[in-house]
Amino acid sequence: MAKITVREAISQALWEEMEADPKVFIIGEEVGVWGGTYAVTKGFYDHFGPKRVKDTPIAEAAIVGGAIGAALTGLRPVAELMTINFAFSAMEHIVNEAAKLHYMFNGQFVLPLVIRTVGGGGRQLGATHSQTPDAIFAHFPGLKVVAPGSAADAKGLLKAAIRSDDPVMFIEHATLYQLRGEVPEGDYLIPIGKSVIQRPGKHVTIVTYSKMLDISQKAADQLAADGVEAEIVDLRTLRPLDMEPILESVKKTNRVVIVEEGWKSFGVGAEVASRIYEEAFDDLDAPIQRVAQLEVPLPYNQNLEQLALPKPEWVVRAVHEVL
Amino acid sequence: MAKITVREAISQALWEEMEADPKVFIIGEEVGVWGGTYAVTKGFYDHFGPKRVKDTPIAEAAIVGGAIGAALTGLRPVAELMTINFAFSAMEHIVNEAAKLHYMFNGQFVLPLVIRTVGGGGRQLGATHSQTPDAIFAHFPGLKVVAPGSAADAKGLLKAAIRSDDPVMFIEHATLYQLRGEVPEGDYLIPIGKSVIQRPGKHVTIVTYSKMLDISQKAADQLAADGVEAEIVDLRTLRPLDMEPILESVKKTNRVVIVEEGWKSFGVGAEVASRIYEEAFDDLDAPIQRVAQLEVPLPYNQNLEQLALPKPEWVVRAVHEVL
Amino acid sequence: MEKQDYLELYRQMVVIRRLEEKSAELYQQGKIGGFLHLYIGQEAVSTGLISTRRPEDRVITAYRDHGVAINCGIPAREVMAELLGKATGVAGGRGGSMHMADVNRNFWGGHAIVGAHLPIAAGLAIGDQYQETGGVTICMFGDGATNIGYFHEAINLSKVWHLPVLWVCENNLYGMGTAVNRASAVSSIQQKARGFGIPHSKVDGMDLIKVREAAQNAIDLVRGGNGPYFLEISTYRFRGHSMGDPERYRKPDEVQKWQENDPICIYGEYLVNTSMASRDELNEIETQAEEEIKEAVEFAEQSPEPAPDSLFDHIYVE
Amino acid sequence: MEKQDYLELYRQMVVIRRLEEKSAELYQQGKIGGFLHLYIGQEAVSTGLISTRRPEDRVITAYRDHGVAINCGIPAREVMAELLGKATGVAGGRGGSMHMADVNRNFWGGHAIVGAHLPIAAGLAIGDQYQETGGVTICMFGDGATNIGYFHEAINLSKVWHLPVLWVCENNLYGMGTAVNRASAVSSIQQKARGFGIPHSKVDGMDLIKVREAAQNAIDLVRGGNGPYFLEISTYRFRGHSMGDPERYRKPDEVQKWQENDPICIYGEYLVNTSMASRDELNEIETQAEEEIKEAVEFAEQSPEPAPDSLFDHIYVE
Ligand SMILES: Cc1ncc(C[n+]2csc(CCOP(=O)(O)OP(=O)(O)O)c2C)c(N)n1
Ligand SMILES: Cc1ncc(C[n+]2csc(CCOP(=O)(O)OP(=O)(O)O)c2C)c(N)n1
Ligand SMILES: [Mg+2]
Ligand SMILES: [Mg+2]
Repeated sequence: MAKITVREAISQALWEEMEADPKVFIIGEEVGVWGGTYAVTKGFYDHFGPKRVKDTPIAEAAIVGGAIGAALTGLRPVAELMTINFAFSAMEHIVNEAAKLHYMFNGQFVLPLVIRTVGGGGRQLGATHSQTPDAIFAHFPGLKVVAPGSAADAKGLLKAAIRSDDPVMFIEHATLYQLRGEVPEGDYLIPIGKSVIQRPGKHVTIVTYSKMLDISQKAADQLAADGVEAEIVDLRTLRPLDMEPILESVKKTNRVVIVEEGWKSFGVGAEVASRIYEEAFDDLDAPIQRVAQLEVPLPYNQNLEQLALPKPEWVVRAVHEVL
Repeated sequence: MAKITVREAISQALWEEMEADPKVFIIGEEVGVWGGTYAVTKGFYDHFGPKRVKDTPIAEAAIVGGAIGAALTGLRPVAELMTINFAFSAMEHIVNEAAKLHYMFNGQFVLPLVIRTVGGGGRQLGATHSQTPDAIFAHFPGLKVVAPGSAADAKGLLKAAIRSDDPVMFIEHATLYQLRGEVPEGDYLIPIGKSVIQRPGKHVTIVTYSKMLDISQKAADQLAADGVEAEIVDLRTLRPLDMEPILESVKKTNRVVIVEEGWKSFGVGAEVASRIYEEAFDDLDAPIQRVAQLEVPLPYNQNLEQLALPKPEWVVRAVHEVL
Repeated sequence: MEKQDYLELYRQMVVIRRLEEKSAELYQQGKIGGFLHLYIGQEAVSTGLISTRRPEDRVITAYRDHGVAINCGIPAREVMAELLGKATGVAGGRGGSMHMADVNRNFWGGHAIVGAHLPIAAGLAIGDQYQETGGVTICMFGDGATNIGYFHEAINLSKVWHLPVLWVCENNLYGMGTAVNRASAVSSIQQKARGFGIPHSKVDGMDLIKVREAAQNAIDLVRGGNGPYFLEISTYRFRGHSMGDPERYRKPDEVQKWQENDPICIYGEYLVNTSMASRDELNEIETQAEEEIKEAVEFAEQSPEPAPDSLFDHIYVE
Repeated sequence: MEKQDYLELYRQMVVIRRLEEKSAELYQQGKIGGFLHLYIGQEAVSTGLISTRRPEDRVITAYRDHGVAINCGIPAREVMAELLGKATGVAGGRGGSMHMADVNRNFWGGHAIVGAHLPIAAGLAIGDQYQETGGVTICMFGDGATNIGYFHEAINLSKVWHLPVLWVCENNLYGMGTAVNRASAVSSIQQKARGFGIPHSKVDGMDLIKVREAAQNAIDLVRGGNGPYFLEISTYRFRGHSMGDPERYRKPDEVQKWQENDPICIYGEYLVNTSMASRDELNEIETQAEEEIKEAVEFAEQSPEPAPDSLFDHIYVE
């Protein structure tokens, strides 16, 4: 199997789906002539042309609203929001339109829509540009929220998202694009809404997703050196949330650490922890630890920013806390 | 003490603060000539005039953005978003501007700003107009989020919010406006960031806020008839979240039910539960139960809508679950 | 148009009027819940406008949508059943007054967030352009909606991409209690189109014939591949913004003056004066409309509530 | 203006240019992180514009803000220290390139979300109007920013409320890689003001003298109580949008043509031709500027990092 980057995996998924289905098109800022701010759609404009790779004005509500309308006509738009920080500017259309139209109109409106976007801190972009607010989107029924942590998942999940008839928010991570992994060629799909064990272990369960999968792997390597075998469950989809692999793992390990990049308060870990307690209270030998971003708007200064972001050492420490 | 409605309490707080400080003004849709969509600002326009009671165009980003700018110049705007469902249209300015400017500019920018808004379901307004998405705002450091459940708290907290130099999102509940309660006259302030025991009890702790305080009181009445004494803790402020009264209560009752009106997933209860587990794991004799809205966009049909909304019986059932 | 087509438009206006009057009653009785925005006074706007559309043309509007629903061909009974929240309603009782739609009749709602449907309308037009259907999207919105950012983003996109959309602003002089000049930089809403270099015009919305003419010109231009067009239609709502409007913002005089300009009377006069119809024929239509609404109410009242276990249907397709 | 004032403006332009060139270098060396948007080529715009402001006039702009910061009187060393993320930076190292501000100099940032600062600018003007300070808010933004809804809402509000704002669009022909005509309904951005009934004009942004004149006229009008004014200033950025721009969207020819039109040279020529300055004087200024930037870098490099325990400062006032 080829070892390619997450960027290449996403690019591949998009390319293949566009080749396979003329109803699929891309709409967003700088997706065309520029080749994508993160070079994900490099070469697409030349190959597919301006009809299918649509450069938009800077108008996030029009990007998502326009994609919704196009989806209603039977097309399968892949809208790109340059970063998730700009998703606030399309909030109404994401959570109050895309998430609701199918239900509110009694199933008449079908929205085969993907909103691709990218989040994450750690690049000194300052408070307005460094967020990982994935949890707030996962709060809304009607929306599916996917956030892959590996190249293979990125490809398989994006293909599934594009073929899904539901609106999917597909959250990438800016510092993951260079990460490499083995990715099956051709038609490779991963079902949305399935968590998975990415690394088997027996002493502690680490639940995580997106960039923090990598951080957790590094932590697990360190722990392994000390004889602690961590099992890592990757959520992959935040909504709907699949608890099964987590609960099975907890049955075995009786100890849990949840790792997310966003702020802890009202974050992803809160929901996952609550469900574990609800569904496996008696399996737990220690309170679950949440590892997350410190509760500050991320500053520009590199040292300060890094102080606030979860790192493998924090995960290791949290694991020792629950052991 | 006078028994007045929540509407009157809010109105009183606003009126008194405007009388006391010429820097306080109101800005929003239909706050003036109309008298406030929910009649909260009835009479204000005639008394304070158009300079201090500003009717705006339908432009939520301009309302919040404009209020931010005015606050930066030293004024103390009270911006009104007609309902919290329209806050999505001002999302950027609430969570990415108001919440960040003080920090990002190293304390230079001070935003003495209140964003008053109102949420809640149960009035057959359909999916786009019936939400209680309080949790998503509480995710952002830099913002304070207040949501009173009684007339006295509404007055005391709103006065505190207006005098605060931090941006405060003040979330009212549409079906609470008619609720009556004793409210101290004149200068009555309640500090932001303090949870409080609203009803003492010893068998179970019910943690709740806003409209669900009323629902929880009704449940507690029913429970009392069965000899179960529920202690009710009212969060009042979602950010910063004050755990102290909760933890003390749990020490005593060892059992917790959390009641919120919004969707359960990634909601308020998840955070509160997680913190209780983290800080009082050994005090708990049973897994915490979360009572919340069923995970559907609220439908117009009254029966269906009511099926999805938390009611006293659900709270009673949840309490029996943890006993 | 033939004579019966002219009469059909009269019928539609009268059906809307009776439907709205009845809705107000049922709302007072507590049989309709939520917000109810009546179209009374504005009937000539959507009736004239939508009479020019072809089946492939999409229609999308705001929450003041009952009239538009009727004009799009949705039976009054399905509208009424929706208002009563019944399973037989056009949205199965889930949408209510503000959220009516019927995809089979190319009516895309009924949208309750002011201005938010404009980008969606642009998207519908993207779909038509992409798939070369030849269809035009007719997007209706109020004067108040032209002040929100969504308006700007959608109109701009439509021009840049040369989308087949007919933008129709129903200027009824108020957005809730705020008069146009208190909320909008320009009182002549069509002037906004100039900032986008989009052709525009304005027409008297109390006169169906004038509306039809202006709409026909506009839609022909759009269909002809000239990109978007902006049509302002001046009108007035005879009732409050929604039920329970204190109406402190306008004088009874003003309302009365407009009510004397009733679009149904004006069109009725026109039909009689041009000998298109006799008074008797019009009376007959009115009697039938009354009957239709009575029947619609019966149908709606006798219709079943949505099944409780349908609550979780249609959150997702998969 | 006296002779030394003219020279001072030359000095500001040169300082900006050297600052930007140095920043690019430091970015390549990894000493500056995040996004870095250079102002090279556009110096005459903010220099001319801000030269017309009084101390009570507020300035607010987007993320391409280093030049504006200099023109507002922030010492180059504080700008440079901010770029290096140091405690001595104008925002204590927390804001970085995109988020500079100095309240004491009435400079309100440095805002990185496109268009989002326009409603805030309207709000600053609300503050001035309310408190009758007599101040004008100068709000700068790019051509690309005029397509987002925030632009529309802010401009509309400013007109309805007659706010003392000078809206200044720096039309550098591209928003990132998207040419104006591919993103905006109208290529002449000032035309957008017509949709709001706001007076407007356009001026060549490569010529400081012309910019100053147009800005002075505009700001006088606003200060005179005539409500908002819209000024379009045409300009060009000589470098990429930010560091790491692949620049596939414009031809080297085009860039070169504009570079031959260097605003610093043009202004220098003007000073010499009008005998306002000698070549030697200009050279002297350039040498000083170089010195100033060198010093600024030293200052910045020797400045301390923000203390780790300051991480939690200023999240809230209370
Ligand atoms: C974004 C948003 N803000 C506020 C509202 C509340 N609201 C509903 S209708 C309305 C007035 C709209 O006026 P206009 O567009 O002129 O339409 P009309 O009611 O006159 O038909 C307002 C403010 C809303 N639904 N959505
Ligand atoms: C809401 C939002 N969308 C997208 C971006 C990404 N972005 C940053 S600058 C920019 C281009 C802005 O162009 P223009 O307004 O012309 O300013 P210029 O860079 O030319 O000075 C874009 C798209 C952003 N910062 N904010
Ligand atoms: Mg109106
Ligand atoms: Mg530009």
